[in-house]
Parts: sequence; structure tokens; C-alpha cells
Amino acid sequence: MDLSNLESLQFFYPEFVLVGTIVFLIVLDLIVADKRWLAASAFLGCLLSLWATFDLYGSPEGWLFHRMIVLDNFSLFFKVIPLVATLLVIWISFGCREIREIHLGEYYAILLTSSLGMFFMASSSNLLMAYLSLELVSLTSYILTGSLPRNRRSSEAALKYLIYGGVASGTMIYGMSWVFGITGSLDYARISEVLAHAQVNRLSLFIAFVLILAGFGYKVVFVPFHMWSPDVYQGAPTPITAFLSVGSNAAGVAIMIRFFFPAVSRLGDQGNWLFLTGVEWPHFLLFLSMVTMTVGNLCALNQQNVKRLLAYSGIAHAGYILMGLVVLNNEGLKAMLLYIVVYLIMNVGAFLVVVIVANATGREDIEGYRGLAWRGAAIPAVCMAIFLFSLTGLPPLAGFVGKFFLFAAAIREEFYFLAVVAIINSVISLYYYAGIVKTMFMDQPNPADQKVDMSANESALLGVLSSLTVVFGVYWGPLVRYTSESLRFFLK
Amino acid sequence: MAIGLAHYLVVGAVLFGLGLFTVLTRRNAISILMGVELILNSANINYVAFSHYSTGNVDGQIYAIFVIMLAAAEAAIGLAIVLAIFQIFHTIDVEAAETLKD
Amino acid sequence: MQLSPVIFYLIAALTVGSAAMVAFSRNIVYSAFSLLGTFGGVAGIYVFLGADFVAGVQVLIYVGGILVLILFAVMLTHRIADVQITNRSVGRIPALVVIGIFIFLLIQSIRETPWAKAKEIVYAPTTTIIGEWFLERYLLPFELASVVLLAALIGAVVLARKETRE
Amino acid sequence: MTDHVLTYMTFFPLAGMGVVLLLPRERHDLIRWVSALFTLPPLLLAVWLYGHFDPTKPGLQFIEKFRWIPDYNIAYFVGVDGLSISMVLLTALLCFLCIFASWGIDKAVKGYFALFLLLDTGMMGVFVALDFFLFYIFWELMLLPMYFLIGIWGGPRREYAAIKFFLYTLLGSVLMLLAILALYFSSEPYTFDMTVLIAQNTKYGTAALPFWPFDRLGWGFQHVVWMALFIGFAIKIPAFPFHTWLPDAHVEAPTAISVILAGVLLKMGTYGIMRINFPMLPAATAELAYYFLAVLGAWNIIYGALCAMAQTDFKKLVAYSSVSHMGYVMLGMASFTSQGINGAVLQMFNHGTITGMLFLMVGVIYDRAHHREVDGFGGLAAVMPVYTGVSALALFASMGLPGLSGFISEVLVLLGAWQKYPILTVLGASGVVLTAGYFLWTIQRVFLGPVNEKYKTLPEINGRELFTLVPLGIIVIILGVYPNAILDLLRSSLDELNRTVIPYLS
Amino acid sequence: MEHPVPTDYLRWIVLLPLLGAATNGLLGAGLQKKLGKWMISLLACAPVVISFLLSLKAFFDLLGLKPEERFLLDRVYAWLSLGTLNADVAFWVDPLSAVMILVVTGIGGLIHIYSMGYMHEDRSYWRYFAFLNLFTFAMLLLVTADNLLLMFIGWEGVGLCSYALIGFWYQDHVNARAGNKAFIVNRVGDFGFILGIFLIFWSLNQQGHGTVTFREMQRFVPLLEGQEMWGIGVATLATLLLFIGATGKSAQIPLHVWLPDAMQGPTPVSALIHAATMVTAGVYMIARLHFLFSLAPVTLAIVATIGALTALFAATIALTQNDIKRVLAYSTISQLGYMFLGAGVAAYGAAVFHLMTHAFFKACLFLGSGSIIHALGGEQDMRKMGGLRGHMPYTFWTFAIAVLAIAGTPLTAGFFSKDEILWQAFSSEHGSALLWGLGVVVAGLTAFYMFRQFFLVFFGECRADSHTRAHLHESPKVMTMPLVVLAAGSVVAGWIGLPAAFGGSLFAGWLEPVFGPHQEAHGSAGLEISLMLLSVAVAALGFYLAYLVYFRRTLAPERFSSLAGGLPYRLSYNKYYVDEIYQFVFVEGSLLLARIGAWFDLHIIDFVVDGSAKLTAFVSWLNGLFDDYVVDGIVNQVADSTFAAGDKFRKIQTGNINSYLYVILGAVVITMIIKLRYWS
Repeated sequence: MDLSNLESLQFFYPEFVLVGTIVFLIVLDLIVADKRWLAASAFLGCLLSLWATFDLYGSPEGWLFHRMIVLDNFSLFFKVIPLVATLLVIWISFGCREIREIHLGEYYAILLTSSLGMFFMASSSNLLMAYLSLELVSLTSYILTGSLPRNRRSSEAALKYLIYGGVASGTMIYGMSWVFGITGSLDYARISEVLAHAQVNRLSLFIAFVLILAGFGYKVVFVPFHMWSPDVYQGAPTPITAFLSVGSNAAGVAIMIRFFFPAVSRLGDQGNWLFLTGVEWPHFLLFLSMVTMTVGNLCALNQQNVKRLLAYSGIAHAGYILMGLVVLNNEGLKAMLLYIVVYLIMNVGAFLVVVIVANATGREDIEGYRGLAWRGAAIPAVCMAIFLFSLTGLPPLAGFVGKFFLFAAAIREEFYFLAVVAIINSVISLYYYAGIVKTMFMDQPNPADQKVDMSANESALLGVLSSLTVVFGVYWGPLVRYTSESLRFFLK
Repeated sequence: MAIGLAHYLVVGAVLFGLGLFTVLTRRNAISILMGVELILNSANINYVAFSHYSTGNVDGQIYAIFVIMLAAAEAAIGLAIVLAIFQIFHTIDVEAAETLKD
Repeated sequence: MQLSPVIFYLIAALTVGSAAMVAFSRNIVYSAFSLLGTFGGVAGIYVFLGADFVAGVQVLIYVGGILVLILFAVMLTHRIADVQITNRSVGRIPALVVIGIFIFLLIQSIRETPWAKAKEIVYAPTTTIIGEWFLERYLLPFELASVVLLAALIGAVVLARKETRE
Repeated sequence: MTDHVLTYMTFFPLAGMGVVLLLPRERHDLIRWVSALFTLPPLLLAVWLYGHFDPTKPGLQFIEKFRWIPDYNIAYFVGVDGLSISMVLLTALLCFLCIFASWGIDKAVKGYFALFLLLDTGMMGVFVALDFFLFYIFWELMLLPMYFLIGIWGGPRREYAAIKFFLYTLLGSVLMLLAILALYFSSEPYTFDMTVLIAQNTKYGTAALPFWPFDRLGWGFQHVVWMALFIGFAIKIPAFPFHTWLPDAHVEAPTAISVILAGVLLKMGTYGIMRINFPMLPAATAELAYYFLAVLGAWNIIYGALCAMAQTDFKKLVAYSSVSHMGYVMLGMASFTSQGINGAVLQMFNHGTITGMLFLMVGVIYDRAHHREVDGFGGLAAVMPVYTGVSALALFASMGLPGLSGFISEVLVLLGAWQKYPILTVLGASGVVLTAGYFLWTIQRVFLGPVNEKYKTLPEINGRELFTLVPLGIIVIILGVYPNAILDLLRSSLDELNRTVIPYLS
Repeated sequence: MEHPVPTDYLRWIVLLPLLGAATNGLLGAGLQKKLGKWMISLLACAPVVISFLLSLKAFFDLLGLKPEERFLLDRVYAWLSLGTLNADVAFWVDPLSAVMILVVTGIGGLIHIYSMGYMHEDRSYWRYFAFLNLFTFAMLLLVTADNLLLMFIGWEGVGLCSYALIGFWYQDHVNARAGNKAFIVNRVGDFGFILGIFLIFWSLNQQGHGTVTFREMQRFVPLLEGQEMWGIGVATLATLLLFIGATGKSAQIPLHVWLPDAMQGPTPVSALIHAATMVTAGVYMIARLHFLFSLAPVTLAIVATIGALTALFAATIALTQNDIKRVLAYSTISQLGYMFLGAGVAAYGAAVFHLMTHAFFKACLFLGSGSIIHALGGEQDMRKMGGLRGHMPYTFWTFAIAVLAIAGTPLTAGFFSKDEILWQAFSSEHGSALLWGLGVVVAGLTAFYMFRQFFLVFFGECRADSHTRAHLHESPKVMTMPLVVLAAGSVVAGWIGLPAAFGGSLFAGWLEPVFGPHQEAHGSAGLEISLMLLSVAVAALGFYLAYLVYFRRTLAPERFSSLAGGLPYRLSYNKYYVDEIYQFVFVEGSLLLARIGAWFDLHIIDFVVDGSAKLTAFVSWLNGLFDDYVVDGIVNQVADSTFAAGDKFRKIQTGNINSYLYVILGAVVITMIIKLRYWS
């Protein structure tokens, strides 16, 4: 199916809903005084869009808008993820003290725009669309990061983010230009065709891929394109940190999978992907994956700020996610998608606790969590422990399931060394995650430490996220089924 | 010697290299942004050149136009951030504002 | 239509020379102004490549917009009163070596790569076709770009707005 | 009811955890009694199981199997054979008694008992799980409560001990996970079902892998998997040199948790090796058992005993004695004789009860004197005669005194091991002398000699403490006199297990 | 041997004392408080007495059978059955164990009764009797067990009770330490014993007859001939290992060190455990497994040699000791050496005979000394005694008889049994004149030190302090009556084992079904009598010397002690420094090893573990350092070149993009170079 502009509109309503909400928010901001309406309508808009997205399941696969974007289960999956992330972030923002200082109309509008950009990142089937959507996400991210008024930390983070982003995307489009030059087309399907049949120079293609990886790697946050993330995670308002850590990460993974698999490789008979011989980007990624998880974990060990620590842990998790890419088969990709889902749940959960603590005490350093469980915040502390242990990958928590599938994929393709490195990293990661848990439970609170309490909506969300973390750890059949369903690419 | 695709690409490559060099050596944020602009321009030269020599259609040119446009948007936001920091500089004690330390 | 290689080399030299100035100048204001030469040179190259519309856009946006913004930023963040405005660089020599090798490798592979070849190379005004494609094939990116710009607009306001609530 | 007896046993404590969480936090006694109430049914069921288990059949009994995640052939699959039923009994008993040993906990009582019950479920699950995935889930499920139980309610260096325990065991278990996955992908069709994996045990390659260091060692796929599993289990046992978490964890943990650690958790290592390594990887087992089970076992015996001898902390001493005693289990199972392997499992059971007693007994004086320095006491026999009597029983049982349970298992192990490894048996048997040495020396320093003036008024052991110790003491005596009470359960299952490996012994 | 007579009362012989022990152990403290000590006594003594009566019944039951069928078996239940291993809880009585149970319950019973008097003042009266009963149980188990493993239970059980009773007055560290020593040394022996069991079992198993039951072993043991392990014959190796066990239990060189220290226990305990019963377990075991030892002539030679040497060695030590019980302790070791000498020359009957007679007179001696100590208020140093003859007539006379017996005075029990052993040592095919010679020398020494003791204690001036002297008294009836019985036994018991020259031995005949027909000696009756006279003469010489030195005091003891510069005296007095050497080598050695092990654990293994953690942390720290100093540091050092005027904006920096870009670029460049070479 290859639809023209007007025909495409019938499969485009999730985006429409979102754009409509954005515009509505901007207008609403001017009208209403009670800003709670903004949050409510943003939430409702996302919900509608989510409903619309699910409504699209079952519709025929194909290209939309003259082969600019693709409609398939994979792209739908990566619409759901940012939408869910946005919903959660709106919910978290609602009670967050930091966010109250921001102009909420613009805040929600930009947040939703970012989400919109992520939609296109997953579905773009054209180098131009890929670049454009990536930039849209980047720009909105800079804005969101810097949105705390009169906050030097936030602004500095935004500037840093912008500079890294600029370099990364510049490098990426230079690489893309070479791909364009080699294949003569911006269209993924055409690129794939040319690469499969024509004689191409492996070296230049390899250079191009590496340069493009800079752009993707900056979104997925893997080494060595990760340097922005600790500062940005720390500087950004916490809900935005949560959003970036899961949404932009997921979108980066999506665009990467879309580019490296349907556009560059060919699907073999057994669900394994055949890449061009001589262009060893999987080897390159294998190396990057190991380095990323190691660097992320090692750096996280010394962190004193929880957000910063979670940033480094996010880098490590990006490394784990890359494992799925390296093994070059659908099992690996499926594991990646699954990991993204569980990572979304547990990481947002962890940030929610950070917000709760910061709301009460204004502190984000680990010392601020001292004896949290004994300061009237036993439930957040327990939930935090659940999230952190889930991030470590302990059963019966969701994080384990994610890691399990990644390891399974690696073992199946006999990447034992990679698996062992990942395992050692898991063990190292336990150390700093457990460090927080230790502080929360085993240290006695100082008399000066404030009591921590939370609002009803926060506890509701906390309850949902932590129980999902546990439930998916025990019963993940449907989740896996959903991700396997989502792994259907439209290939011509 | 006739001017061909390779010439343009070489100009692009040198520009790219200089952009990277700027990014690499500069410590100053705005200087780095300039380096980024160089990189973007080098990519644009490539696109337009490929558009001319390799595809014969305007795909590449359109790409270049989008790049230019996004560069503008990015520059605008960059300036806004710099301005924001500038404001803080004037209104808040610098020592107190020095929060982003690791 | 065959343009003189001499003109090409001149323009290329202008582009690269100004870019080198951007990269090497010790004064940030010089660097900023040198960008003008690069942007102009690149516009000239576009003309050489028969991309008249792009060249126009380049001049309008880059020279007219971005460069001004950058200069603005430079000026804002440096007291004009400071005579000695420095723009120090670090580690030039190793950077030069690495970048040199890198450029060499890029050129090497440029020469070895069998780039795609167009059926024929035409020099014709492109504005019409670009306009058509914007509304046909590239409608979605075009619309998306408007969203980007909207976001950038709002963002710039959000970021730079002076707080009134106090 | 009887169809799902294992499920009830496993999840009753979990339900108890739910109930405990719902109770108001100040009602300490209520929480304690509810916890006791929820650990009692597993014990009763275990006794019922003991009565209804047919020991003449070697296979699995009381099987329950449900599809859990069918896409990956993961099932909820539980059952017991002779090997596991003894461990189930031990777990149920110790958990019940340890609730009473935890009566003195007064910090965050609710959390303590909730975690304890969770731990109970995890342990029970490990012993009944027959699906590899399920097994792993339960295996790891124990880690978290254990971490908190040591880390929150432990002694002064609890944090260090807890994290050390956690890191060690996690390292082991993730290696195990790799091995599990490797086995999963070697099966046809892919399955985690242990019985199927065992049935296919001839399929796992033994030809040396073509790269260093395996080409040098002549290790094939099976050996590597064996090793990965072994490290995971060896850390739990704990086998030298993976044992150093144990003294720390045991010393810092509260009494009841030390009992659980030594009584149940350590058994999981050896249980895992017998349940998984032996039947699933028989060729590798046959080849590697000498180095990694027999030699290491004998070394454990002597090394643990020597380390114990040098300790001045009573609890640490007992902890090292565990290292020593688990060495017998390893040595016994490496013998592949009926005596050795049965003796090994019996030793697991006996060590559970005896070390349980020892830790409980250390807990009793620690509660009174608030220290555990062996040299800090003296003459307690005159002050606390009943306590001394019970302690002496435990210590002598641990020494392997004939007539008590420890003797039977140690003799069986050594007897079994003699046939294959006479020299190692001689070394192992010399551990008996060392054990006598350090325990007697301890008795002398703690209980005998002139009464320490400081402790002249130490109250005698109370009824609750006696209630935790006496059942174990009775078991220790009964099994010394009539070991068939357990051996009957084991015999046919273990002989069957033995038969899977014996053909591969060269 | 093939068809045991099933019975069901043998178990009670063994279990009754256990019952007594259990009752007293669990309830004794309360009973003693509520009902008084008589209840404890009753509960403790009655089972032993009943056991004795049942033993008599068993004895007469055996008598009623034909000699070759004299074999009662009481199988209780299957104890251990795994693979080919089958060990039941089963008790048997054959002529050999019949002798043993009679000795154990008989003498044990007397000592129980004696203890009622001796321990009457003790607070832990109940505990004492509980242990004493438990000991009786363990000893009975040892002698009636029908298999090696069950025997091992008794074997270790007596060790345990010995430990508990030696350290009975545990509040004194010396006693506790002595108990420990006894236990650990016994453990060393047990270690050999259990290994011996393993070896026998597996060797028989290899022949298809893995068993630990005595009667089956006896049937299949010949199969072991020719089997080897580590280049040694299995029978030899197994018996050597078993013999290690025997040396431990029976205090033979080199494991004799515990016995003298064991004298720290109450004196009746010394009499029962460390003279009459437990220490003879080694002899009993060898006799029990005579069929196996007979297969191993090398072991027999070693047994005989060790026995003879121990006899000599202990006797020389006994010469110089001053503690009344220590002299007896060394004398016990020495006498046990005799028994081993007998066993070592395959004269098992003679060994057992000596075991029995020795039980009588040594028990009598110990109880006598107990009576003395009791009278002197706990004084044990013979230098502070003397002249007790008048004060304690019963004790004096019974002690005198026992001394005569142990010294080998003709017609006493000791004379017959000792001479039987000496004769066998001379005439048996395993014996030699040298062994005999050693035995004779020891006989002389024995006479000397026993009479030395006798004279020191009972004659001369009383050297005790006045207070003690004022309280001197004869012991109560409950203590003296057992002495009388034992003294009578010390004379009479020998008459059942008359030498062949005087008409042949009833005792040997009784044991014939066990040990096979009595070996005909190589020498003639005349030779036997002349050797006998010779040994009597040597003993008389010993007596005479003691008489001169300690009675007539015409010969100063210094004449002896200063011989050869006093070295022999000092060696003897200090027990050849064996304790010190053991302490240094074994105790300190293993403590050192232990400390090394613990140190290794704490510093090496944990160092590696913590080290790897630290290494990780260090790498992480380096990583951070790289970020903080190398990257940001470069940045901060050029802080003045920021985009704001002055240095106010020094933090607005791009941070570390540069270094990482270097890394990326470097990596890319290197990869590309590799790839270029690869293609060109």
C-alpha cells in the first residue's frame, strides 16, 4: 500500500489528535485561569491519541504520504510508548513542585510536540523524515530541559544538550548524505534495494553508518555519545528527565531499528537479519554495547545525586538494549522492545519517587534519602526498592524479564562473551542500586530530615507502576505476545 | 580539468573536517555552535551536489532546505538559552547559581 | 553550460578559507564574521550546482538569520567594552593531526566510491519543481517543519521570557 | 486439597505476608502470631507429605503442572522426589521454629515478618520447582528478603554483610541464568522443563570447544554449562573460595536468619548440583566431580575447620563450621556410591538441624550477654545448666558424635567416598579430629572453667527458646538412632540419580 | 557361628543403663532436690545390677549350649542399609563378649555402689550417675555390638563419657582441659578406626561381600588375602588403621598421653573407665577381630612391639611419679601394654584373661586410692601420705592384696594372667625372647613401683598436715565392701586360667569357640615353669629394692635419681617430655595452621573479593577522575576563555565533548585505516 497525501489521512488520526491537542492547549492557556485544566486536557488528548493508535491496529500496512512514513505494527508500538510516557509524565508533573514554576500551557504543548516527534521517528521511512523528526524531538527536548525559569542548572543543561545535539545531528546528516550519494535515494525501501543489488563501496558505507550512529547514539544515549545525559538529566525538571530517559531513548531505538534493519539489512528465512558483508556495523555495535554498559555502570558507582545516578544507569541500560540489536535477529529485536516497555515502567516509577522526595525535601542527593523508610515514606521507599531491583534485573520483577530475553537472544546466537560482560555489569549495577536501597532502609534518618509524604494521585501512580513491575515479572506472557506482534515491519 | 562531483564532495569533506576541528578544539559554546554550522553546511553541499550529479532531481535540494530551516530553529533556541543564562547572570548571584557540579 | 573552474576554485577557496578562519581565529568576533564568507561561498557553490532556490534560501536564512543570531549571541555574552576578546582553543595539534587523517580518509573514500550517477545532468531553474514537491511529495515534512518552527517559537519564548510572576 | 499440596505449602507463607502487611503496625504480638499461624500449615503439610510419600518409587510425586507462559514453554511445574522432600521438610520445620526465634525482634516487626514469610515461599519454591525458569525465579526471590533481613535487622556491620551476600549470590545466579539459557536453547523443542532436559541429557555436547582455554582443558559445551551452574551453586554452598560471604552474613544476620541461611540456603547449592548438574550434565559431572566436588569438598572440610579454630567470635566459629560441614556433602555426592550420595543428602538435612541449633544457641547467649566473644564467657555450665545441656547436644552432634545424626551422615559420606577417593577421605576424616578440637575448645572456654563474675546472674534459657531448640534436638537424636526415617525417603531417588551418572564414570 | 540363637533380652543388658542415664540426665536435678540422693542412687545402680544379672543369665544360657553353638543374637532393627552396606542395631553375646559384659556390669556395678559413698557430698550427684550409667551403656554397646559401625558408636560413646567424667569438676580449667585432651586424642584414634572400617568394607565389597558384621566378616575375611592398596596388603593396612584406634582408646604409644591426665576425674571414674573397662576396649577390639589380625603378621608384630614398649615406657615413668593416681595410671598403661603384647603374639585368650584379672586388681587399687584420697580430704601426693595402715584397715588389706596381684605374686590373679602372656610371648610363633625379656623387666619394674607406692602410702610416718591427720578415718561400708569383693576377685579370678603346666585353663577353654583351639606351646612344661620362676624372681628383686628404699630406707632414692647425671630420672619424672612435644607440634601446630587459614581467609580471599570490588570502584573512580579532571579539568583551567566576560561564567562550558569526540574520531580513523588496508 502506497498512499498519497489525502488517502493517508485516514490512517493519521493519532497524530491529528495530538496536533489538535497542542493547538488547543496553546489557545486554552490564554483563556483559562485554572491551570489544572491544561493538564487535564493534555492528558485527555494523549489518551484519545492512544485510543486512536490502538484503533489503528488491524489496518493494512503500508506507506503513507508518498512513502514518507510507514504504517505497521512496529510504528504503532512506538507511538504507544511515547504516549504512555507522556501520560505518565503529565501525571507526575501534576504534583511536581518544580513544574509549578513553569508556564504550563507551553510546557504541555511542547511535551506533546515532543511526543509527536517521537511518533515520526518510529515510522519514518525516509532519511529526510528521520532527520526532521529527530530534530523535532531534540529541539523540544532542549526547550523542556531549559524550561525551569531562573534556574541556572536547567539552562546550562539545555545549552549543553543543544550543543551536543547539534554536533550529533550534524554528523548524522553528513553520514546520511553519503548514503544518499551512494544509493541515489532518500527512501529506505529504495536504499535497501540498491544496497542489496548494486556494488557499493563498503568503506564509504561503513563511514556513513558510523557517522549516522552518532545521531542515533545520541538519542539512545550510548557511549561515546552519552556525555550530555548526566548533566541534562540532572538539570532538567525531574518529570522531563523521566520523559527523556524513556521516551527519547525508545524513539532513538526505534529509529535505529528502522534504519538498520528494514533499510540496510535483509530478513532471512529464520527471522535473522542478513547485513551487508564487509560493513561490520554489528561488530561495531557489539563493542559499543559492551563499552556502554560498562562505562554507564562504572560511572554510576560514584554518583551522589540520584538523578545523575539514574542517568548513568540509563546509559548502562542503553548498553543492554543494544545487545538486542547486535544479535541480528528478531528475537533480539523483540527483547529490545520488551526491555523498552519494562524500562519505561520501572524508570518512570523511580523518577516518580525522586519527585515525591524532592517535593517534600527539595533534595535529590542520595544523602537526602537517608532512612526514607522510617520517615513516614515506607511505601515510596518500598516501591523505589522494587524499581531499583527491577532495574538490576532481579526476578520476579519486570526488569528481569527484560534482561532475560536479551540474554536469551545473546545466548541463542552464541554471543557468550557479550552475555558474560552483561552479567558482570548487572552485578556491578546491583551495587549502586542497592546503595540507594541501603540508604533508604538501613541507615537511620537524621533528626533534621523532614518527613516525606505524598499526594493521593502520586500514590495511585506509584501503586500502578510498582504492581505492574511485579506483575510483569511473574506473568509476562501477554507482554511478550504484544511485543512479538509489534515486531512486524512493512517490507515492500 | 572539469569540475565534477568529487570536487564538491572534497570541499564538503574539508568543511566537515574544519567543523569537527572547531567542535573539538573550542571551549566556547558559541564557537562550537559555529562549528556545527560548518558541519551542516558541508552536509548541505553534499546533498545539493548529489542532487545535481547523482539523482538529477531535487530530493537533495529539498533536504538542504530543511537542514537550513532547522539550523535556524536551533540557532534561535540556542540564543534563547544564552539569553536566559544572561538574565540569571544579571539577577542572581553567580556563586549561588553554580549548582551544576558533579 | 560550463563554468570556469577558476571561479569554482575561487569560491571554494573562499568557503574553505573562511571556514578555516572560523576554526582557527583567536577572536570570537572574527570567527563569527568569517562565517559570513563561508555561508556566502556555500551559496556560490549551490549556484554552481544549479540550485538557485537553495542558494537563495542559504543567503536569506543563513546570512540573514542565523549569522545575525550568532553575532547577537557573541555580542550579548561578551562585553563590548572588552577589547581583547579571546576565543582560546585547546589541543589544536592533536586535533589537527586526527582531523587531517580523517579528511584524508574521507577524500580517499570519496575518490574510490562509485557514487550514483544521474541519467543526465541538467541545469534548470528548480524553484517550480521544489514548490510543487513541497506540496506533493514532501507535504508531510513540510507540515512537520511548520510544527518544528512553532515549537521553536514557543520554545524561544519559554526560554528567554523574563519572569513576571513575582 | 491433596492435589495441590505443594502449591499450598509454597504459597501459604506468601498469603501470610499479605495478611501481615494488612495488620496494623503496632500490634507486634498479633503480627508474630499470624506469622506463626501461616508457617504452621506448611509444616503440617510437610508432615502429611512425609506420611504419604511413597519412598519405594524413585520418580517424582505430587506433581502439579500448569502452563504458565506457553509461548516459551514455561510451566508452573512442581513435584517432589526423595531428594527434595527431605529439604522441604527441613525448610518447613526451620521456618516455623524461626518465627519463634524471631520473637525478640522489635524493630519494624511488620516488615521483618512479611519479608520472612516471603523468604519462606522462595525457599520452598526452590525445592519443589521442576521448571528451570520457575526454579530460577524462586532462587532469586530469596535474595531480596534475605538482603533486607540481614541489612536492616542485622548486627553492626550488617550493610557490608548484606551487600556482600547479595553481590556474591547474584553473581552466581546470573551465571546460572546463562547456563539455563544455554540448556534451553539446546533442548528440542525449547523447554525449561527439567524432566525433559534431563531426558535429553545425551544431547549436550562434550567435544572440546575450539577456543582457549577450553581447547586446552578439553571442555565441551556440557562442561562449560556445568561450570557456570556449579559456580552459581558453589557460592551458595559455599565452596572455597566462594565462601567469604558466609562468615560475614552469618555473623551479622539476626539469629533466626542465620538459622535459615545455614539451615536452608546453604543446602540449595548442593541441592542444585544434585538436582541439575548430576542428571542433566552427567558426562561433565563424571569428569569434573573429582576436582570441583571431591577435592574442593575435602578442602572445605579442613579449611573450614581450621578457620573455625582460629575464631573468637562464637557465631563466626559456627559459620566456619558450616563451611567445613558442607564439605562433607560435596565429598559425599562426588563419590557416586549409594552410601556417599545418600549420606550427602542426609548430611544436608542433619546440618540443617544441627547448625540451626547451634545458631539458636548462640542467639540465646547473645541476647543475654550482648556479645559473642568465646573468651568472654566461662563457666556458663554452672549458671545455665539446661542451656549448657542443649548446647552440648548440638555441639556434639556437630562434632559427629555417634548416636547423634551428624555421625551417621558423616560416616556414610566418608564411607562412600573412600571407594573412589581414599586419600581425600583420609583428609576429610581428619576434619573430624579438627572439628572435635575446636568445638571442645569452645565448650571449654564458654561453658567450663570458673564462673565469670559478670555473668553470674544470667537468666536460664526460657521456654520459648527451648521450644525452638528441643524439636531440633529430638530430631538430631532420632536420626542418630534411626536414620532410616530420612534415608528411606532418599534411597530410591538418589540411587536412580546415581545411575544416570555412573555410566559416564571412566 | 553360623546359627545364632535368637534372643530378645540382650538389648536390655545394654539399654537399661541408658534408661538410667536418661532418667537421671533429664530428671535427675529435680529428683535430687525433691527426693534426695537415694533416688538417684537407686535409679543409677538398679539398671546396672539388673544388667549384671541379665549378663549372668546370658552367661548361663551360653553354658547351656554346645561350645561351638555358643552364640546369642538380639537383632533390634535395621539401622543403616544403603547399597551393599547393611548394619543393624543388633547385640550378640558369644563367649568373648560374655566375659566382657560380666566384667563391665560386675565391676561397673561395684563401682556404682562405691560411688554412692565417694560422691555423696557432691552437688551434681545426679549428673555423675547419669554419665556413669551412660558410660556403662556405651561400654556394653561396644562389647555386644554385632557390627563394626555399631561398635564404633560405643567406641566413641565411652570416649564422650570419659570426657564428661574427667571434666566432671568443670569449674577447674585443668579438669576441663584434661577432658578435652582425652577426647581429642581418642578422636585421633577413632579416625584410624573408622578408616579401617571403610577399608574393610570396601575391600570385602570388591569381593562381593561388603559387610561390617563380625560374623560375616569372619567368614569372608580370608578373601582379603592378596588384595593390596597403596602397595600394602589390605589386611595389614586395615589392621594397622584399626590398631591406631586401639592405641587411642587403650592409651598405647603414641596416643597414651591422655590417660594420666584423665586422673583429674573422680577416682571411681578412674577405676571404672581408666582402668577396668574403657581402656581395654582396644584389646577387646583386637580380640574381636582376631581373624583379621591373624591375617596380618606385620601388624601383629607391630602390636606386640608397641605393647611391650608401652609396658616398659609407662613402667619407667611410674617409678618416679608422686601422685598416687598417676602411678596407677602409668601402671595401667603398662599393664595394657602387656595385654597388647599378648594380643600381638596372637595369644588373644591370654590378653583377654589379663584384661579380666587386671580389671579386678586395678579397680581395687583405684578404689583403694580413692578411699585414701577421700580420707585425706582430696590429697593425692604420696609424699604427704604415709602410715595410713592403722587408720584404714580395710583399705590397707585390700590394697595390699591388689598390689600383690599386680606385682605378680604367685597364686594371685595377676600372676597367672601375666605369666600366660609372658609364656606366650616367648613361645608363640609370633613371639620372641626379646619380647619376653621386656615383659620380665617390666614385671620387675612393676613390682618396684607398686611396692614403692604401697610403702609410701601405708608405712612410715604420716606426712599429712595435722588437720588432715585429725580427720583420718576409714571409708564407709558402701565403699569398703566393693573393695573387699574386688580384692577377693584379684586373687580368685586367676584360678580359672591356670597355666597348662598346672592343669590347663578353664578360661582358655571357654574362649576356644571364639579363638579356635588353644595353640600348643612350643616349649615344654618344664621350660614354662622355669621361665615363670625367673619372672617371679625379677619381680621379687623389684620388691626387694622397693623394700630397701622405701620401707627400710637403707637405700636412698637419690642413689637412683642421680644416676647418669640425673637424666634418666628427669626423663622419667617428666614423662619423657612427650606432652610438651605434642603440645608444641600438634596443638600449637594446628593452631598455627588455623591462624594461617583464618588469615588467608580474611586477607587473601576477602582481599581478592573486596579487591575486585575495590578495583571496580577504582576504575570507576578513575573514570570519574577522567571526566572531572582530564576533561573538565582542561576546561576549568582555561576557564577564563569562556563566553562571558571575566570569569563569572566559567561553568558555562561544553564540558567534555572534545575528549569524547577525540575518542570517536580516533576509533573511526583506526577502523577506517584497518578497513583501507583490508581492501587494498
